[in-house]
Amino acid sequence: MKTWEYIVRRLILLIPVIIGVTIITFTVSHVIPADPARAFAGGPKAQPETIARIRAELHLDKPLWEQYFYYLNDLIHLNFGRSFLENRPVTEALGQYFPATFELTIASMIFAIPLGILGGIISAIRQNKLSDQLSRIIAIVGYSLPIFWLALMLQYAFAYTYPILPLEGRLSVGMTPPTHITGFFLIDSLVTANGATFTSALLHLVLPAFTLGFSTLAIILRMTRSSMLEVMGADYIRTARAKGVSERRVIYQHGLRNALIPTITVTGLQFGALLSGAVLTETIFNWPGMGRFAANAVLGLDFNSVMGFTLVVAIVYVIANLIVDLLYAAVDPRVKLGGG
Amino acid sequence: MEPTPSTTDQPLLSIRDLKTYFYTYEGVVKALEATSFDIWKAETFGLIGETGCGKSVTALSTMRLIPQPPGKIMSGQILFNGVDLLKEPETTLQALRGCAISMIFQEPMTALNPVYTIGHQIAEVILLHQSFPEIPQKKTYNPITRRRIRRAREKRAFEKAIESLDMVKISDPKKVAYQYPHELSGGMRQRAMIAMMLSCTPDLLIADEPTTALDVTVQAQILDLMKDLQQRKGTAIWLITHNLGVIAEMCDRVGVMYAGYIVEIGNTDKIFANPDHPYTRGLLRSIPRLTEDRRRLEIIPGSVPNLITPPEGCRFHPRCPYASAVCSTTAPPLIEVEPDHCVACYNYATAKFSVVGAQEEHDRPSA
Amino acid sequence: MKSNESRIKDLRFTFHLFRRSLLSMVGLILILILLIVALIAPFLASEHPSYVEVPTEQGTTRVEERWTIYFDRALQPPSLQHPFGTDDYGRDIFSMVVYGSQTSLRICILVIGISTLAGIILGGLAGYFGGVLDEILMRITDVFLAIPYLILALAVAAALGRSIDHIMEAMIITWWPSYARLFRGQVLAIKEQQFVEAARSVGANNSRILFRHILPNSIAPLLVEITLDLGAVLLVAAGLSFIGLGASPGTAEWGLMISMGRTHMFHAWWYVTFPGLAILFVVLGFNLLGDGLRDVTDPKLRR
Amino acid sequence: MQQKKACAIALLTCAVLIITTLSGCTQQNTQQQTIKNPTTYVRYDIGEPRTLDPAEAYDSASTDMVNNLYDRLVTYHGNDTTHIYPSLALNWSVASDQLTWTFHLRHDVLFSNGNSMNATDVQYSFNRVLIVNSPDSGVAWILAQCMDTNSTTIIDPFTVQIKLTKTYGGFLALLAFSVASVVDKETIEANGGVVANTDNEWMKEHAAGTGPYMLNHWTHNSEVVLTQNTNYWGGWSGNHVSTVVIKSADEASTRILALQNGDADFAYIPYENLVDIQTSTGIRVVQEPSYDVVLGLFNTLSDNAFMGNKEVRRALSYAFNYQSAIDNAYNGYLYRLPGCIPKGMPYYDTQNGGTSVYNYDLAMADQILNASGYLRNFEFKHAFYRFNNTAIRVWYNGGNAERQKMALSFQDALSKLGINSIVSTESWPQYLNRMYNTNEWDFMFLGWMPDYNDPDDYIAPFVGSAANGGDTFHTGYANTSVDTYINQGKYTVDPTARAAAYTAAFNIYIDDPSLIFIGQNTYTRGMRTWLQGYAYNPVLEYYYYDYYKA
Repeated sequence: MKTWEYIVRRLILLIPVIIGVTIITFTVSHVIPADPARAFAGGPKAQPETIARIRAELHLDKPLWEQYFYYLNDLIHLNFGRSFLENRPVTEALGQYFPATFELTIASMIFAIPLGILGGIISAIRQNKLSDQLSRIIAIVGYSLPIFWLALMLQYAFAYTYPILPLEGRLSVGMTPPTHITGFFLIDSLVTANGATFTSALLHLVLPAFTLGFSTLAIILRMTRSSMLEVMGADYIRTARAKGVSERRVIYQHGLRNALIPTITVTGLQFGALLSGAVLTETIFNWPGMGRFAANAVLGLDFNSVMGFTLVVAIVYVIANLIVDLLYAAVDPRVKLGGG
Repeated sequence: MEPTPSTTDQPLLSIRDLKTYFYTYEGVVKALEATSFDIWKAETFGLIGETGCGKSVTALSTMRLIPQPPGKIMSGQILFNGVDLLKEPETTLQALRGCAISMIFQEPMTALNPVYTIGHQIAEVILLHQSFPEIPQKKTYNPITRRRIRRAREKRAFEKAIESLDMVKISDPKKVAYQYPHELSGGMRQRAMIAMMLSCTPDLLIADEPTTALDVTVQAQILDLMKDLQQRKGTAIWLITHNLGVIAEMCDRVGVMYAGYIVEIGNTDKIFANPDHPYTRGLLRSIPRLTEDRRRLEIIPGSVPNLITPPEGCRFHPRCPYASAVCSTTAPPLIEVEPDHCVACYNYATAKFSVVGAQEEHDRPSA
Repeated sequence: MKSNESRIKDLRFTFHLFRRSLLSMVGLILILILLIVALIAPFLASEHPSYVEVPTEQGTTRVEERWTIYFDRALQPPSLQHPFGTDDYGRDIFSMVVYGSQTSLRICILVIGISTLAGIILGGLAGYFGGVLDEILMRITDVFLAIPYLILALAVAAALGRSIDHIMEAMIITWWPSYARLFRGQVLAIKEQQFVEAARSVGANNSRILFRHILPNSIAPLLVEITLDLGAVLLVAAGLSFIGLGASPGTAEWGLMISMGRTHMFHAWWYVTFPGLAILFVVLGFNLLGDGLRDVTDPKLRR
Repeated sequence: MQQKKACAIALLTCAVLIITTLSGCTQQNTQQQTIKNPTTYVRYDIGEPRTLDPAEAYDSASTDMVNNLYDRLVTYHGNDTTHIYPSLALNWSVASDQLTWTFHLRHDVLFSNGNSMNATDVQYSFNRVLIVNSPDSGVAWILAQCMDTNSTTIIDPFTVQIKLTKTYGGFLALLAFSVASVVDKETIEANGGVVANTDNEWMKEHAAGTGPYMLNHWTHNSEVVLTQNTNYWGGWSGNHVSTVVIKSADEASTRILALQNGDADFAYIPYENLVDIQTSTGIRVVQEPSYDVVLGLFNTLSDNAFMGNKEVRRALSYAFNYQSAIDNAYNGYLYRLPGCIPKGMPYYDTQNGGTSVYNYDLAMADQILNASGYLRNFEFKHAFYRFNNTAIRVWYNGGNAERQKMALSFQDALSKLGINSIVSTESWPQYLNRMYNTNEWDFMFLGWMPDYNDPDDYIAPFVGSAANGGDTFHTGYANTSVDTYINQGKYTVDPTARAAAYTAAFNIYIDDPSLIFIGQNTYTRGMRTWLQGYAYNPVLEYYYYDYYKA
């Protein structure tokens, strides 16, 4: 079956899942015993008639199931409703915050994946050597660390005690963000050839990306190690050696390619962990992304935003896993797309 | 590297007192104690014995492919064309493997790398061990030129790979070359394997139970294939199997192995004609013959000893009906009983003498 | 099904493998420490909460802890009588960390216990009987698994309102699908094996097959998963309380303590440091233990 | 064994890391004293504006923006809140009827977009506020209480006349409030115009004012940047900051650090964090009394019937530890508040001469409760509780550190009184919902800030009954005699009579309380000493035009 056919089929299969997600988010956000209308209307000093009107506008006077269909209908028109915390459409807010989060996530992956794989290989081929034990310990500590605590400690160490890195934010104070092309400050500032902005953005990325990526690194390292160990025991590795292939080539050509297969799957799953981690990381590093937005929304019971965020995350996550499956098929000829 | 030309009086491969241990958590497995034998140019040598008696270990030791840890070659010599492989650096062995000495394995299913095409895997050997005079070999650091040369060599290697596939009588080798292992049948894979390992015309081909995993008809084909390749290329074949039939039809000489020892070695016909070691005899009896009518097959009483705590002296003595005091104290040396036929047993003579008795005993109707 | 003595031999071997790995032992020790601390908290801590009975929204009552406030000794650095220092309410952080272990343990055990149970029952039925039931369950789990743990828990907990019980409910809702999946897979795999066929052929009824044959043989992977998840649960719970959804203010909960200490980080480092270390070590313990178990139950390693 | 070695090394590195990290806690990092970005004023604050539209702005973050982007007819200067000075209006006069006001406008005023400002814009601005009647904030009521769409008439291009619907003493004060800002008719007509009862989306995010600054960009939840309005009628000679950056950083630690390393010139620092900056060089702590009062609310309609009993409320008023709240929750940055009217406003002394009636006195509380028959008659774990162990539900809104402290110490005190209590917190919307739409609360905390400078903005909403347009906090309080005195005070003009009325109201109220008056916030901020021209004005909070760095 052709790749694009497969993709289309997968995307179609997504629809029920997404609908399910909307049902969850909707129910979740409508059992809240809060009065969004009054919150919209500005709290204690709000005028009753204003509140009534807003309640009508938000269909809060309708039965729940009816509200759900209003909600679905809005979604179809890509309208996630209005965020009262930010007093603007959720879509707009998410649109603004998505690139920031995406930049952060990608950055942390870029740092975590290669290091993780490399570490995995090294500790696999030097099994039970000192370096192996060390990287194993790093790995296990890595995915046992409470990410928010790690963030605080890093701030304490590198932004307060030894202030070598910025404490928070995406750019240093007063620096105007580069003209919006991709929303990735790094890329935009490069494209617009703005060195200062680039360095600032890069420096601001270091701590959050590290915090976010650390656990991912740990898990990938662990996965690569174990699968590498397994692969290096396989018959075809012996064959390769019998062919007179150099050890180096045996590891990187014959071993790694096979060992990567499970790693890829894990990476896909990790994407979800990264998105979750973003909520905590962004809150602490005051990173203007979806995660911080979501945290504020949850605390402020801005349920349109919460729903919007959850939905976006779900979609991104599911698509990430689709991509992983494609990669999977690309790496392993035995995998046939659509074969279940 | 081209194999060094050998004189006729010098064996191609000569293994001397090879001692290989495995350090497992249960204890030290003394897989090989003092294994010695020779293989001569262009001959077919068969190594036979029950599973777990150390056949494969010997082969892997020869290739220096014993996984270590847990394995370790303790002592001994492996002289290949007079060169002691155990003393050579890894690089030399890499040059030898797949070129002068190749090995094909028991499991064609898992022995090929699932993520590369057959052609690619064969081409790899060729690229490693062959030079391409037709391609200009100028030393340049211009990445583009280098790349172009590499591409050319790869292309050529792939063609050669297809040729060697053709050589092992694979119909439509082009197609197969572009296929992945999982798309081929067991027999086809084994052919591909052989093609891979013979593509550099090695002096010695170690075939570790090449046919056990295949069904009978395919077995025959593979064996024939190996035979005529040997005739065409003059490769010495070291055939490891527990199948006496295969030995009988393939091998010029045969070594019988028991619990890490060569217990009997020599010309195949001679050994099959009059086996001297009780164990060999047991083995030979345990195959059905159509010529004589037997009510039931011989079986050797007892089972292969645990190699962590092997019996003292002759490792066969606990199972041996003729064991004498000496057997349980010191391991018997190989004694030449006739030209090109040695046996490691103290009382092979008595054993031989009492065969008939044993025979009758067995054949007496039990009623 | 394995014969009994072979089972025992197997177990001994397993234990041997386990003992051989130092890291696993460290994990075991850490968890034992946690258990002991939680058990003897009253003797370990220098200060103790008082307990009062308070009504809940559901009309029932629950017992809440109360810590006496001493503003006169707020934010004191670590000293002999306050090994971990005091917080901005003058409460002894050491005692709170010690008592916090009880809370953490409670969260882990309840969440994992209930979601595992749900997972086993639902997954077991789905896997065993298959058909429509299976389809439905799998679609439902699909939906749940399409949302990362913390985020779903975040949304649910937010809706339920701030309280430990609520985040536990939220996490149960989040966690059961993965267990349902896991156990279903197990059942599907095992139910095809000979001994099950055999049992069926001798006329064992479904429940017997499920609980006497399938369950015991799928316990190993389940156990590994559980141990590893105990750590994950603790992390998510702490994360939620850190964001401000977890324990009600004034209770000793590690995540909450960190988030309360955060505003004082620069002039009272001990406030955030020690609860954090507590979390780290406990999760580390669970993970090391889990890894150890995984390794020893992994057939590949047993060769 | 390798593993042991590895573990050892790992532990060692951890130890080293922790030690090096923590060792930093002793050393105070001293910052360089060179002025960072000298022409830019940077403030780190919590939250962000909801809108830039004068007709909608009500929260302080928004009004702050409006005050600097737009001008009003009249304004305050420096920290003087008692006098009102001309701004867009050169001068004004009021007719004898106290209803008709005439304003003469400046001729030289341009909007940031170059259009010139005249009477049409003024009329348009006021009417716009009344018509839009912002659904989002409901701020329009401030003008609506004495103006309607016919009030404003244009005499000539630079003269406007405003005819009030009823006399109102605080009219000028009210014109100085951000809602009365003058906007550019053309611009608004070009961008959505005026729609009844609907906020103008464009105006939320954009601005075209006559004020000293204009909007450069606004990145939500991150920063608002203003740059100087070159058309400003005040001109740019002299010292003024040319750029204004308002960063939203919800974490106190962030703001502190920004202040310490000079990234911020001005930052909101909560009380408990002032210790972090007091020692730091180059930083000044700003402390001023504010009109921002902190209250505790009793729900007289609570489904716990005993809350309806004034004796219980009196007892509880004695059970609140005011001093501890001031010292520990607010680190002393709180003035004790005797009644509704904050210190600094007229008629403050009518409240028991400005000294509080209630103080922390458990014995008294105990006595009152026993006297009114609420005895400790329930035992749980060897402790005895009143009200059959019914718990008093104390609520505060999440993330409010001071209120958390007060709530928890109140709980402490209550338990000493043998009263069981639950302290809970929830997000602002839930909190409001609980207050307005349920009776599932007994005690809550709330703050109140002035809209404009008159005591009437406090008393009526606080202690007036719902029937009398009061009871803003839904305490369900209704005391007719209090109401009558409040109204007396509101409509009499003679100060002494007014004072008498307020005194009477207070004396009745204080024996039947529905609120506990905790205190009056001290306005505390952190500020770099290099920031000049700053003056605290409780009404007009910031006026950047006066700022410069040196």
